[in-house]
Parts: sequence; C-alpha cells; structure tokens
Amino acid sequence: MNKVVANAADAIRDIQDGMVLMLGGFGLCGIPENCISALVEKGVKELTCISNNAGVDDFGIGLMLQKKQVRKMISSYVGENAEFERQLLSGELEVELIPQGTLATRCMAAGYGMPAIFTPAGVGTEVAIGKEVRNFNGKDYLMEYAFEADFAIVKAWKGDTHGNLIFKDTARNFNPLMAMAGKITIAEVEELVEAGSLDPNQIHTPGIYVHRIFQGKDYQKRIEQRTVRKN
Amino acid sequence: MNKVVANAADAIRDIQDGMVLMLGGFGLCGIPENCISALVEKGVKELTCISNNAGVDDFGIGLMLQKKQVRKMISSYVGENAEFERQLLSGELEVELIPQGTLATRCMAAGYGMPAIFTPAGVGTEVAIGKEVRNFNGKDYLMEYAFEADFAIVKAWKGDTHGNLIFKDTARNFNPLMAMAGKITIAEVEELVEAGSLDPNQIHTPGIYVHRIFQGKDYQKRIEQRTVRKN
Amino acid sequence: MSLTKEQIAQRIAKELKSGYYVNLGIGIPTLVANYIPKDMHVVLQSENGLLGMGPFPYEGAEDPDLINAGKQTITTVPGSAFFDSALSFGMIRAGKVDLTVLGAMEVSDSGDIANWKIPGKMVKGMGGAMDLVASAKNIIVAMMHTNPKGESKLLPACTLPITGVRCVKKIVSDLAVLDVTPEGFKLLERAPGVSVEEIVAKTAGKLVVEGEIPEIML
Amino acid sequence: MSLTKEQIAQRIAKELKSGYYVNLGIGIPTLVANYIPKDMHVVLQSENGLLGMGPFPYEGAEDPDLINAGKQTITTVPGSAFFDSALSFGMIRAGKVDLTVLGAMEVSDSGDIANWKIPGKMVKGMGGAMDLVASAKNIIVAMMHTNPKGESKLLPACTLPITGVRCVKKIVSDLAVLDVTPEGFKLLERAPGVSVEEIVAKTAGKLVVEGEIPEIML
Repeated sequence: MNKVVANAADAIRDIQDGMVLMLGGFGLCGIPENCISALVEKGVKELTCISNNAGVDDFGIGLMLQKKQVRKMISSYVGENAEFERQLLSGELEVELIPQGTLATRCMAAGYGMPAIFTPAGVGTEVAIGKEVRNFNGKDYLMEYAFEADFAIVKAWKGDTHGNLIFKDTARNFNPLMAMAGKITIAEVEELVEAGSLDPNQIHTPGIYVHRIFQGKDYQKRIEQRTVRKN
Repeated sequence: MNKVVANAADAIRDIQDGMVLMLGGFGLCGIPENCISALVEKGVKELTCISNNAGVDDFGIGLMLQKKQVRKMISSYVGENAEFERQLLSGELEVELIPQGTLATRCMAAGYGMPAIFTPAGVGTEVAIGKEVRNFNGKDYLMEYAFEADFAIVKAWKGDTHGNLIFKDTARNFNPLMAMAGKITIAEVEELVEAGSLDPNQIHTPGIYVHRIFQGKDYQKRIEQRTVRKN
Repeated sequence: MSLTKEQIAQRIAKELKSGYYVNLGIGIPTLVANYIPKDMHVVLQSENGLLGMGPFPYEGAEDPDLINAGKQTITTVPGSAFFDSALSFGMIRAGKVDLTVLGAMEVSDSGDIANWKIPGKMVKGMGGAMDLVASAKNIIVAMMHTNPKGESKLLPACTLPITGVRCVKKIVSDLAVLDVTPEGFKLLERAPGVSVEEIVAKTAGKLVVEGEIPEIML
Repeated sequence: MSLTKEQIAQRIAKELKSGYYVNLGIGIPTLVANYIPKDMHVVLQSENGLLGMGPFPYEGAEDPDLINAGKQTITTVPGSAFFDSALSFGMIRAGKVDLTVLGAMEVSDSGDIANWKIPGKMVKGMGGAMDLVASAKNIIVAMMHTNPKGESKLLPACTLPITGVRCVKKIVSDLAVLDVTPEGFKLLERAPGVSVEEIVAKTAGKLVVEGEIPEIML
C-alpha cells in the first residue's frame, strides 16, 4: 500500500507522447510545480492537457507550451499568455473551452463512476452545439460526459504514504476532483507523512484514488495578482 | 447569518403533517436524536421519511413509527423492527426500497443542482422497472432523479453559528448529503461553537446548506451491534 | 450625471439583504463588497472554492494558497469554509447563492447576456460565467448603458455570442436601474439628472416606462 | 469433507493480493478478514464511509460513531479515511475497489446473483448490495452449494428476484471453487474428499469440468 515514489521524474516515468493529462490548480494556485518541471525535462509531446487554466508565459503549463509539448488544451479560461495565443492563432495548438463548473463536475463524475451529468451551464449558447439537451422540471440541461485522463497530476498540502491527501485553502480547487479521475493519479505534496499521522476525519482525497505520491521541493507558489490593502 | 435556534422544538416548529423529511444516519449511528424526540413530541403525522434505515423498535425513527407518524419510508434497508413489519403488512405504512448508493447519490445530486444521475445499481432487477435505461460505453445505467425534502434533519459532531458542520468517523454517512438536499436544513450538533472557531479547511458541510442549528443534549448514541475482541 | 463605476456598485449594494450569500464577478461587481453596510451580514462566495471571502490582505500577509476567482490574493472572515470547485458550482447550481452580480457586454430585453467572447478577438474562455448565469436564482448585471461609440448595450437581442439565456433579473447601469420583465426592460430608477428621454434614446431593446421614474438614491 | 464457513473464508483470502482495496459483505465474507496474511497489505472498505477498517475494538473501547456496514463496532488502522456514503459508493462505482466478496442465495451460470429478497417473506431491503454487484470489477461469492433441502443454489437462472446481472466472477462454496465463464460455471477446485460427481450432481446450472480437478488447498 506504500505508494511513495522518489521524485517527480519517477512519478511521471511512464507518461508518453499523445497521452491525456489532467493538471490540478486554479491559475497558479495549487499547481503541481514539480511534475510540470519534470514533464518539461522529459520532453514528452503531443499532450492533451485538461486544466482549468494554461499557466502564464513562464510558469505552470506555460512552461510546457514554450516547449510545444501540448497539442490540445481543455480549459475554462486560458488567460494572459502570449505564447499560448501565438500557437493558437498559428494552429499549432487546439483549445476546447468548457464552463468551469462543467469541467469540475465532469472530473468528479469520473471519480464517482457516473458516465454523464446534467448541467444548465451553456444551454442556448455555442457550448450546447451537438449536445443532448434535456428538460427536467421545466428547465433545460445539457448532458455532459465524465472526463477521464491517462494521468491525473495533483498538488496537495499534506499527504501520507497510503495516498491520503489534504489540501490547503483555495489551493484545493480542481485537485481533489482530478485526483479521482486519473487512470493513474500522481500527487505531489508539500509534506509527506507516515500513514496514521493524518486525522482520518480530515482527509479530502482518500488514498484509494491515488497511485503515486512524493514530497515535492522548491515550491515557488507564484502569485498572479498580488492585491493588498494598506496597513 | 446567525442560524442558531434554541432547541429541537424550535428547529422543527414549522414541520407539518404530510411533509417529506430526510433524516441522516446509518443504523443508529449519527442520527438526529434530539429532533426525532421533538418530532415525536410534536406528533406531526403522515410524514414521508427518507432515511437509509428505519431505526429499531424503541429508538431512532422507530419511535416515530410507534406513534404512527410515518406514512411512507424511503430506505435502503429497514432492518429488524417488529412494529415496522406490522404496519407494513397491515398496509398502514408504505415502503420504497432504494439501493444504498442510489439513495446517497440522489441526495447529493440535489445538493449539486443536478436533476438526475446515472448509476448501474439495479439494472436488470425490479428496481429498474419503469426507469430509463441508458447505455454508456457498453454498460447499462439507470437514470435516477435527485431527491429533495421539505426538511433535511442531520446530526453533526461540531458546528458553528454560521451552520458549518464537521462530522465524526462513520457518523458522517448520509448526513452531509442530506444536509445539501433540504429546502430547509436543520443540524443538531454535539458541540456548537462561534463562527471562526472551526478550521475552514476541515468543514464537511459549508454553512450555506444549513438553515438552523442547535446544540443537542442527552445523546444516547445507542450501539446496534456491540462487537468486541477479548483483551 | 451618469453614475461612476463606484456608484453603480454602491447602488447594487442596496439590493443586498442580511443573510445573503453573494457571488461577485470580476470588475464593477467586485467593488460592491466595499459598500456592504457594516451592520449587514453578507457572505461572499468565490467560485474557486471559498465561502466567507474577506478583504485583500495587508502587505506582507499575502498567501499564494488563498486567492479569489480573479486570482487576487485575499483573506477570509470568521465562519469561512473551503471546498473544491465541483461543490462550489454545485451550490451555485442548486440555487444556494442568493445573488450573483456580473458584468456584461450586452443584455437582451428577454434577459439573455453576452459577456465572454468577441468574435475576431482572442477568446480567453468563459471561466465560471456560463455556470453562474445558468444557475443563479437572482442575477444583477452591472454595466455601462452604452459602448464607447455611444451604442446601446441593452438590445432586442444580443449580437455577441451569448453566455446564457433569459437569466438576467436586474440591470444597474451608469444611467438607470431596470428590471427584466416579460414585457422587456422596465425602467425603475434613473441616474441623478439623467432624463427618461436619454434612457429611452440609449436603450435599443424594448423598454417599459410607467409613471414617474425616481432618481437613484445612493 | 465440505468446507466450513471459516474454510470458505480462508480459501477466499487466497484471492487477495497486496495493495488490494477490498469490500467484504456481511456473513461469511466478513470472516475473510481473519485470514489475511500478516505480511500482506490489504485495505478494507466499509461502504458506510470508511477505508482502513480494523478489527473489533477491545471491550470498553467501543465507539458508537465507529461502525461497519453491518452496524458492528469496529476500529480503524493507520492510514484510514472517513467519507460520506455518496463518495463511498462513488469509489465503488468508479471501480476503485479491487475485490468485493458477497454472500448469495442463488447464482446463475451467467453470473446473475440473487441475495436480497425472498417473495412472501418480509423484505428488509437491498442495502448496498445492488450498488456493489453492479459496480465491482471483481466479485467473489461465498455461499453454500445447496440449500437446506439439498437443492442446488447454482442455477441455470435465478428463481429469486435478482440483485444484479452477469456480475459474479468466482464462487467459493462449501464444495467447490468455480469461475463464471461464458460457457457457464467452470469447476476449478473441489473440497477435500468431495468428488467431481457430487459437485456435478449438486450444480443445476451449466457446469464445465475439464481435466483433473485438484482439491482445495488451505
């Protein structure tokens, strides 16, 4: 049951060209920094990345975009990223935009073994094109399919050797949802502890969903919009 | 935002004959003891109760059955309860049996604003009669509708004045799911604390789902099957 | 005098009630938080997974793990709770959020809203906007009444790709407060010194004006 | 000699692999936990919301908030996690549980199972059985080969209301170990001293017997 691997390189060792990856995080908050670096290092290509955002030019998934490792992004908001925009306009990169709640729920659906879910998000818009619309109690809903990925790569605050995960603050976001949706799920954590050290009532992601875990290092945790009030 | 009511009687004050109630708990574990007592005291009748089980003869929902307050039970397992059996056979009581995972997920669906979910549970059985069957990826699923209740009544371990809830061990069970599915949700807690006392990372049910909260008293916490090993 | 962005926010704040759970979009809607009366208890939801959003942190207290849906560093207030993105949109979809305030590029007189895409321009994505407009039980739009060219943004039908259909309940623009009714936009209040005629001229969609229209009180 | 209930459990325990997440039903399946080799790491799931179920508590240490799906007081092991009933069945439905062991009243040679209802008798309910059989990727049934009247419980088709269709993968009875294959029950092992002829006689469903059938090793 010990799921500990040595490091990010070991965790991603069998990720191959053309695979579908999920990457946790919202903006640059709660992203799997170590695994992204290892993916850049490994140079694996033609990836489909399911992630709420696409990082910035020089951080997060932006680093993989720089190396042209991504063939397709599936996101709700791709933000401000010049290289992303260039690749998109040149046709090197394909983008599928999905409402944020739909994206989250489609990941969750996979983790719950539900093949499809219903959401009103996008009804009557171009998002609905080609999708089944169904009326319940007078309201229209789109049927959206569960999302699976070859690998889900998430970042947690604490984790134990059995793969149980705890997230911190809004760095939780998509991480526990994607953790449930990976055929293989990799978790990098700020603090890795022995099984039995975490309170079983406080686990956000039960270890059954996690296949590999390691303690990350050198977290930069960049802030995208530093906003403060005066002392 | 202060949702605190004085006691169980106050919390259930406007529950009326014929309403649909959800009651949390699994067996006698994590049941809202105080509210059940108050419902018995109030004598409200013709209730539809959605609860995984129906209590035992002299505890839990069994107390309401003794007073013939329940018209219909919607449960996954009604257990050993002589009075329940008598009422069922005499036609005083109606019972709808639902697979446990389906019951849980239908409550959750309401809390997530999803009108229906798909589950393979019951495909090909009498549970499937009259239900829509749909094939996804070669496997059949039943479409099951979200469950709503006029009142959801749950029991938590700790709660704060804003209605945030934390459950303990397997007393969590259906409680957070039903908490999400009530038009009005009542939470009784073993320990009621000021908003700000609970770690926001450890909340199982965010207060937005809870309308009334109070600190319960005199919890019996009966054990249905006391099993031990020898010292 | 048309309202400033701050004044639009201030007017929208008057729609709040104690006990409300509120989701404020990016832009003018965010400013609404500055005008919540001190004695009123409103809980702010941030769709990236927080109930109980507080003000920006003091300098030096920024936490990269604690941001809002606009990716700004924020704080929490007592009684807050964190959760994942699915539960966040779940509570939105289930109608648990009492009020949603959003910006818009266009609104139609049947309540359609367009605020995510301009054909020919780089598309950044809809983020949570489509989920919010499709699910919120009460949506107020904060917007300018006209575009920089002076053309009405309150239209018979949206010209831009829409974000959601028949969902906007109320609009607070720099010129007016309007309800969206089955008969079209209904003028409720006008900005101080702005004439009903000006509003009529600058509203391309169907507009209902009945009786005396009072000035907006801030 | 036919196997005792304990021996059925013991034989099933041989199907476990280190790293398995396992759900054990009520009755004989529960006994399987007693035969997990000490050096093997298996995590037990209890569908009322626990991964990492441990043995019964010592006397005096019973906690009413800590029970299993059979409502028995239990303990946890290091690395356990609690969750709600929806996530519990979610992980079952998603195929994350490696092995499910259940009792049965009848099994058909196409893998249908009946274990929740006897017409004419008080119906207690299916509990989580229908969810488990519909979702588990590997189901082993622990059962007696015949009923008290000596009639086979391994049938061409279930006579009782079924719990799930085409889901049972393997059966360990008091007489034999059998796989459910597209050709019907396939006899793999026989209880010590029990003849193939006896198993054939007591198996009403289609039965495939190929080559020498070894005795069950415990």
